[in-house]
Amino acid sequence: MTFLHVLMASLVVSMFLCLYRVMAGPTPADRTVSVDILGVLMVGFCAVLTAMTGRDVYMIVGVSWSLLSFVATLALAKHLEGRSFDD
Amino acid sequence: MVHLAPLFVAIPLGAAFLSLLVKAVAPRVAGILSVAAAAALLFLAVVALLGVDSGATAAGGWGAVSEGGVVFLGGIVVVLDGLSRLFLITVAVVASAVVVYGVKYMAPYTGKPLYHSLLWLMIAGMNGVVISGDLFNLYVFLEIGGIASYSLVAFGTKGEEVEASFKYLVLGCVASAAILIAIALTYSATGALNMADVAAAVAAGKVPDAALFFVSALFLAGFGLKAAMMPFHAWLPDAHPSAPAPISAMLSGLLIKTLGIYAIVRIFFSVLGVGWHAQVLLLAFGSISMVGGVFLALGQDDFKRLLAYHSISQMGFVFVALGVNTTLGLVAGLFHAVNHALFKSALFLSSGSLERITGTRKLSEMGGLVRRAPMTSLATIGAALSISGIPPFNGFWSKLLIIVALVSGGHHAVAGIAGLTALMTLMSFIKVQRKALFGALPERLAGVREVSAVMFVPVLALALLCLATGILWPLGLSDLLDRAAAAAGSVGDYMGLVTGGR
Amino acid sequence: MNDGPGMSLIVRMVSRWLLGFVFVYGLGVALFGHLTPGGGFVGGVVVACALVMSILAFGGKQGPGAFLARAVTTLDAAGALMFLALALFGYVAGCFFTNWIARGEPATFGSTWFVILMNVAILVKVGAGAFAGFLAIVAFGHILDAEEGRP
Amino acid sequence: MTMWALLIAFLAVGFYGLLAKRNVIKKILGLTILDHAVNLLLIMIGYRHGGCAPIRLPGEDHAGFVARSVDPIPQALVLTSIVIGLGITMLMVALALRIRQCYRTLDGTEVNRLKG
Amino acid sequence: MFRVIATFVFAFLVYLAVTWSLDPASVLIGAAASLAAAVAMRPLELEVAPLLLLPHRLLFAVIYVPVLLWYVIRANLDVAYRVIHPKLPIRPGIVKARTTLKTAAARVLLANSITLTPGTLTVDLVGDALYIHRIAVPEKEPEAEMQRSIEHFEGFIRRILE
Amino acid sequence: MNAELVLLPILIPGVLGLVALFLPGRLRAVLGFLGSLATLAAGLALVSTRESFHHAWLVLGPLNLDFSFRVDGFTGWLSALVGLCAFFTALYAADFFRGRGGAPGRLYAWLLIAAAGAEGVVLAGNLLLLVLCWEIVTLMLFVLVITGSPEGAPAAAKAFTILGFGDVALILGTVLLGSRGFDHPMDFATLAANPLATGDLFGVLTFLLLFAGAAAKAGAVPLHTWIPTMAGPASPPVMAFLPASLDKVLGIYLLARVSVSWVTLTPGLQFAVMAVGAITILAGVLMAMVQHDVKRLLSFHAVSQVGYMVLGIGTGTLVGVLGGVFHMVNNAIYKACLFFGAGAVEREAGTRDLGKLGGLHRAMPVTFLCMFVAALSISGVPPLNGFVSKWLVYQACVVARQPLFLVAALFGSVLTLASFVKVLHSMFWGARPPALDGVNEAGIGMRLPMVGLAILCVLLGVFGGAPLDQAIGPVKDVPAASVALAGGLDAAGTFRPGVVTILLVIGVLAGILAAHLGGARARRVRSVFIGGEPLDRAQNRFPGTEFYRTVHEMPLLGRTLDAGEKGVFDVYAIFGKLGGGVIRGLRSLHTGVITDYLFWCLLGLGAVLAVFFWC
Amino acid sequence: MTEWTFGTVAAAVVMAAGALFNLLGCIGLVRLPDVYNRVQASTKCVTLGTLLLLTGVIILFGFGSMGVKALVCLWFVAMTSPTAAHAIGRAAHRSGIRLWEKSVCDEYAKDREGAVEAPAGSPPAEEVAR
Ligand code: NA
Ligand code: NA
Repeated sequence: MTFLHVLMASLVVSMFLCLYRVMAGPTPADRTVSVDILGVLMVGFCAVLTAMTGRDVYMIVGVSWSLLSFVATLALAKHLEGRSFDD
Repeated sequence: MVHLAPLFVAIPLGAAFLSLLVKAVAPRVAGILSVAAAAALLFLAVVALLGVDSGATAAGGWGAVSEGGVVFLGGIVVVLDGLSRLFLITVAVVASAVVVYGVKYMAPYTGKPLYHSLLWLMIAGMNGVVISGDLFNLYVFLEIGGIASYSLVAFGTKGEEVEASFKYLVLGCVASAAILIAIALTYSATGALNMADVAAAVAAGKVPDAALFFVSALFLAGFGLKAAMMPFHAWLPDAHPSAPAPISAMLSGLLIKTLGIYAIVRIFFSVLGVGWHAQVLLLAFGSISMVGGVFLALGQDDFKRLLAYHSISQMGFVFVALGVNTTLGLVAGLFHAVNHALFKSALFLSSGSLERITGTRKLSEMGGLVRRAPMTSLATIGAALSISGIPPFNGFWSKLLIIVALVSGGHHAVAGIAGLTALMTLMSFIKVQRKALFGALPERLAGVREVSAVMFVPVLALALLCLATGILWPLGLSDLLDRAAAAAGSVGDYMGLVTGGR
Repeated sequence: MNDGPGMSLIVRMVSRWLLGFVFVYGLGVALFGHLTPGGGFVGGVVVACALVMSILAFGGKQGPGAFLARAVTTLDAAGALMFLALALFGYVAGCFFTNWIARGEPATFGSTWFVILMNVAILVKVGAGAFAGFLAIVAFGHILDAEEGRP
Repeated sequence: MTMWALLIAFLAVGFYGLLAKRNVIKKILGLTILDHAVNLLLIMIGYRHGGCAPIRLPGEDHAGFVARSVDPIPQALVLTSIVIGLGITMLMVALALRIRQCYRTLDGTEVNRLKG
Repeated sequence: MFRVIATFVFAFLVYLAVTWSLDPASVLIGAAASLAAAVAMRPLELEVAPLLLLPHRLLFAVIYVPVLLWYVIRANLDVAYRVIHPKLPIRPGIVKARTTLKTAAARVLLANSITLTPGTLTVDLVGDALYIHRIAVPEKEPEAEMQRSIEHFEGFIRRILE
Repeated sequence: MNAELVLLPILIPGVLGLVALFLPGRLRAVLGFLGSLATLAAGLALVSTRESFHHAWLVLGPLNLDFSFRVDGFTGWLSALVGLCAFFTALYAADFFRGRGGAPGRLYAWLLIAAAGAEGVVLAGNLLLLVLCWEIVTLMLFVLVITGSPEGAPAAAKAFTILGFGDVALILGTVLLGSRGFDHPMDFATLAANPLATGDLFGVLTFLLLFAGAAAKAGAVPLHTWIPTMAGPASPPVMAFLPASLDKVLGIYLLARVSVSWVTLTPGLQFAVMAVGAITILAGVLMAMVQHDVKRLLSFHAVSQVGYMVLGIGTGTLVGVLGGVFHMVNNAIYKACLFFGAGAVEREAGTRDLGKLGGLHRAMPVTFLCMFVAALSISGVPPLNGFVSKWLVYQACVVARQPLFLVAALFGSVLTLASFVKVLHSMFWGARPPALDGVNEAGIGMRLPMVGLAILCVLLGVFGGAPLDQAIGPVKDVPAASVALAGGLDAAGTFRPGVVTILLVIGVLAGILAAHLGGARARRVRSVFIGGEPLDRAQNRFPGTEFYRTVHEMPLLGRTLDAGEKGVFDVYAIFGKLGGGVIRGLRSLHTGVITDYLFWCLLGLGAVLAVFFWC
Repeated sequence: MTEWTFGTVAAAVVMAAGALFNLLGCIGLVRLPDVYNRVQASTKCVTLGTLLLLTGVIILFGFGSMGVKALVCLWFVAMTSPTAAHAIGRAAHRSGIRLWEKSVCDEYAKDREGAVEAPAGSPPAEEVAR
């Protein structure tokens, strides 16, 4: 049980909190926020993994993930507004 | 020859992507391109058929590095033997007819390049399954063929078509999941994905019975679904009629065989071995498929749906033949699979022609078409006689062989069921002929005219092939079948073939 | 208060700032696929993401996403064909799918051009393919509709 | 062991979603979860406790790498399987949206024009 | 033209950062790709990029980062306090503020800076009006208080992007 | 003689038929005529030979299909008979369809191919080959009827279905018979050398399947219903050629082969076969009694006559087999003649309804005479051929000690006679309806076959022993059948056709003389007046059908026959209803809901796993 | 991080702070009453937390291959996260999600009342999201 493991555990707890909000809602916007936050948390998770293993794999994953998460959030937001994606 | 085997996948893939590429330039070129690719594929298949060398090759030179006893992710192991040869030629022949037919049939559709592309992607998937020498590539090609076919079923984008595609997709995914789990467990149990190595491990008794049983069960259910075995069949009568006619012909004629029957034969006969359980299941589910399919077909008024249910029934014949687990049964099953490819694709194509000229798929709204569309009707009759098992058409021989195999295997009751099913198939196709081709011509159809030659010639050719393979099959076809059955039925040969080719 | 096509000014501005870099990033990931994780597939997804972002932010009528949407199937096919051609060139070295360009030292960039080219092909293929998938899903009635249909 | 339990749970949840949910989208989600369960299985098969990712670092010797890394084959399989799953999911969602357009519902039980 | 060059420079930097390789082949490819990207981005009118190539603006940009960070951390602590306080002492609401910044890019940077600062969220930016959701709207003259905190950012942003 | 000659009767019509398919109508007729003549010639050339042609073709596991054709005295004659039927039919059809735009469809081509198939069945030396040719005949029947007229489609479908059932049964039986592990298991020689014992279930099942195949083809109850249904839409040449004559020949030929040489029947099975025969006799003839349509009536008689053949073969005695087989030959002759006659009348008079016909014996004397001879023959009146074969069957019943079946056969014969009295009366005697005033004799092409067949009826009756000796003996592979027939048989009595004929001729001559002497020819013809108005001749008529109104009024029998007329006992209809229920049930399972389908898959997977782990 | 040098300690402190902020942000996500407040708390806290974690990586590995990548990542997150938060908040407001009932003011709604909006015909957002 190293320091990084503790960090990781705390991130996992954070993720579960997010998941709670995803489940609980109550509005679609709430779920969207939670999903967005989950994405950012994943980037943090990647950072911890990088620190843990020393491999740059996880940094690339992190960048890609943040990009994906951003795009997903934009899409959800647009959907939330009731507009079609290519509007 | 063996090292050319990857071309069986490369040519269709090239055609698939080129036809998308030419879309921007000239959409019409897609059809010409398709025909050219079909010709090339047919030529290649004939060359493969004439060549007798069997063997394996690893596509991808960076693969198959063995260091320290660990074999690294090799290239794609490609195997060409009697069994794959049989299916390759079948695919090539039927696909050629379908492609030529499609040139005219698809003319009113927009998005033709997409159609050609998906069609060739499907062919690539099928050929890939047939030549692939390891389980995972088999799975990948299965999915490629699957995805192409799901899309093609929904090609018309009408409600029913999308519904059919969705059902097909969901059930197909469940089957794929089962297959993938089975592959994973196989790898876990044997440490190999290469089918020859898996076979060696199984033959050496390295795999515990429970694992073998579980894997077999999953493979049987998964590929059974792909081949529309009866409790897993429900997608087929929706999916096959919903696609455009050339695609229906491909789906019913080829896809369920290459993705289902071929895989079952390869995995159970060449790799895992057909145990008592698999035998019982094949016989039981095959019987259910035969009877259930044909009963449901008898109740249909929609021509294409009727044909689709018959596919289930005919696949039942193949299953029971395989369930006998003798060389004769294997020959009979393979023969029937090939025959079904010929006559069912012909039937689906002619159903498309009839739909095109009459504007309906309902048999009750047709009639007397033999006088209005003689060529299409002739082809329909030929193929119908073949599926009904009337000599000298090929369907008669394969059904006879299946019954002989069943009887000589001691499965008299199943033989009886097969006979009954053959009779009911006959009844069903008598109905088709009586309602659509003969009888009185409805007034609505007074102005109906024969389709263009581009559409009836391929169908007629397929029907003639049904007759020719029926009459001439001792003159070489039986040899082809024997070689296919020998290749499939011998685990040791397959192992030697592949490991020798490395 | 809906200011023009696409999303809000903030989103559009930020997307504008990010787009080009994301493309380049995707390419970098793809090119070094044989040395680092990622490769053509990840790079392709990144590029597709950028295109999707463009469509979301600027709408379906302007921006690089809209521009490429018209050529997406062609690009998709081109990527696949490039891959296939590379594989077919394997016959130069005697066998399908063989590295027909000399192999080099491990862990240096220019050592396996074959793999790099493969990765580029995959990048194009996956980028265009994933983007086409997005278009097929979200713009079913808008962009691709004109391409399909019944008689 | 926990991972295996998770795997079973995923399978169960996936099947539950697929079978019990009427909404087409939820069915798709169930299927996706099922797919991920299978991917997880693939990973589990190749997993070696304490193993590292099967990526060879510059200058690493082969034998050491083999000894350290997890089995690469399942990982390759998972990658491929994920790609395939992605394509399938995309197709499925496109179909579901089209179904909604045509049937004015996402309730799977009402999508039954083809029967008999 | 200058815009293209600027975009190219930034793209190329990103490429080099990601690949972290000075292999000539890689650099060549990266340069070509960056150029292609820059040309392709031309219609997007990245007016920001050329500005950032000017040394003094870049300097302010670099200084701006820790300043912003300081604000962010300070506000974060405030939000954290409100979040974990059992009584949840919040007083939310959307207030309006006006910015004196002229260019769209500058306004967007301002909006994002505000958003990044916890407790405030730019819901929309319309013309020179910023609609800001605050987790704790002050009881007295909320507009003016907001306006004041905006002005801190505006000073930097004007020097960077205007 | 060359062994390849055996193939001639098959190849000639087969090849010419295929050629004729692609020829224009008139040439097709010519080819049909010449081809059938050549077939007849080839068949006749074979009558005195014993050759066999053998070409190994296909060996696959236990399946062994040799091209083996063989001819012995019996099959040579049968081959000639097939050729004769084809020739007469072609001749008749040419005249029958004259002035009606020619024969419908490609009748002559199909006719020739059917003849080739029939020749193949008759000459085959391998059971599988027999089955193959057998199916071709079935197919040709279907094609002939469905292309004959638009109304023919349902009848063709029904016929094909029932015959298809028979064919499937036959194939199954064949495969079972051949699955006993012998070398060349389907060769006649192997089969005859290793007769199947029917003591166990396998044997019984095999025999029943083969029997069902033969019975469906021949039209024995309950698989007969396709024949009457077909009688309406099928043209007389087609009816005469296939259902009335050739199909019987093939079915009974096979039945004889099966039950005489390949299978040893237990007494129980023999009884069952005889029972089928007896029931067929009675059911057929009773149903025939109540018919008004002459073709339909004849078709029920065609069924009834099968009963004699089945009964005779079922006795298992040599005399019975001979009788059955001889009856099969005779039936082909007189039944074809009857259908030709009925067709001629239909063509000339424009109706088949017995109630609307009458008094045509002057207008169509040749037709009348031929039908008269054939009717007497079918009724078993000596010295015609029908009597000879029936007599043998009666004897067989006596030998087999089955008095009940004997009574049934005799009763059937009496009813047949009664029925034909009605037919002849309704068509040729009595008052002629005014609508038929302009009726003329049929053309020469139609008369010739009738006359030829009628002459054959007489010849085969008068010289009954000769054909038995020549042709029918070898069926049992007994070289000297005539010896057996002349007294070697343990028959209850012997029949000397020559003696009987002489006696009968003397009797008839005496009768004619007496009639002349008694002034029977003097008949008064006058108009009838009722209430001052001359009564229409049509109303004054007393059609023959009236005689049998009374049959309907019998309590049990009448209702049963009515029900039969409505198709209550039609297996085709019964199974159609049953199948409809099953189909509806299965279709209702396909709800179209994906969840249900997923559950099926899960159930299927569960079943698979259960089999693997718990079986 | 086996050796406790200045760098590693600094990195550890920064990363710990990051993780803590992440946690706090997520607690806010759960506790706060309406979507706008949740965006507030969570986006900001979690973004900062993640930035800190990435900073920790940079400190740990220096300005090399890894550090630069972390920097790129950091830049990405810093750009996208507030934008995403803004997009969600704006969309939520436009889709008609009310502020918490104890909110004190809503200038945005006031200003938007006159503006032309066409929410009619928009697909039911609930259907897909649930
Ligand atoms: Na009709
Ligand atoms: Na009809």
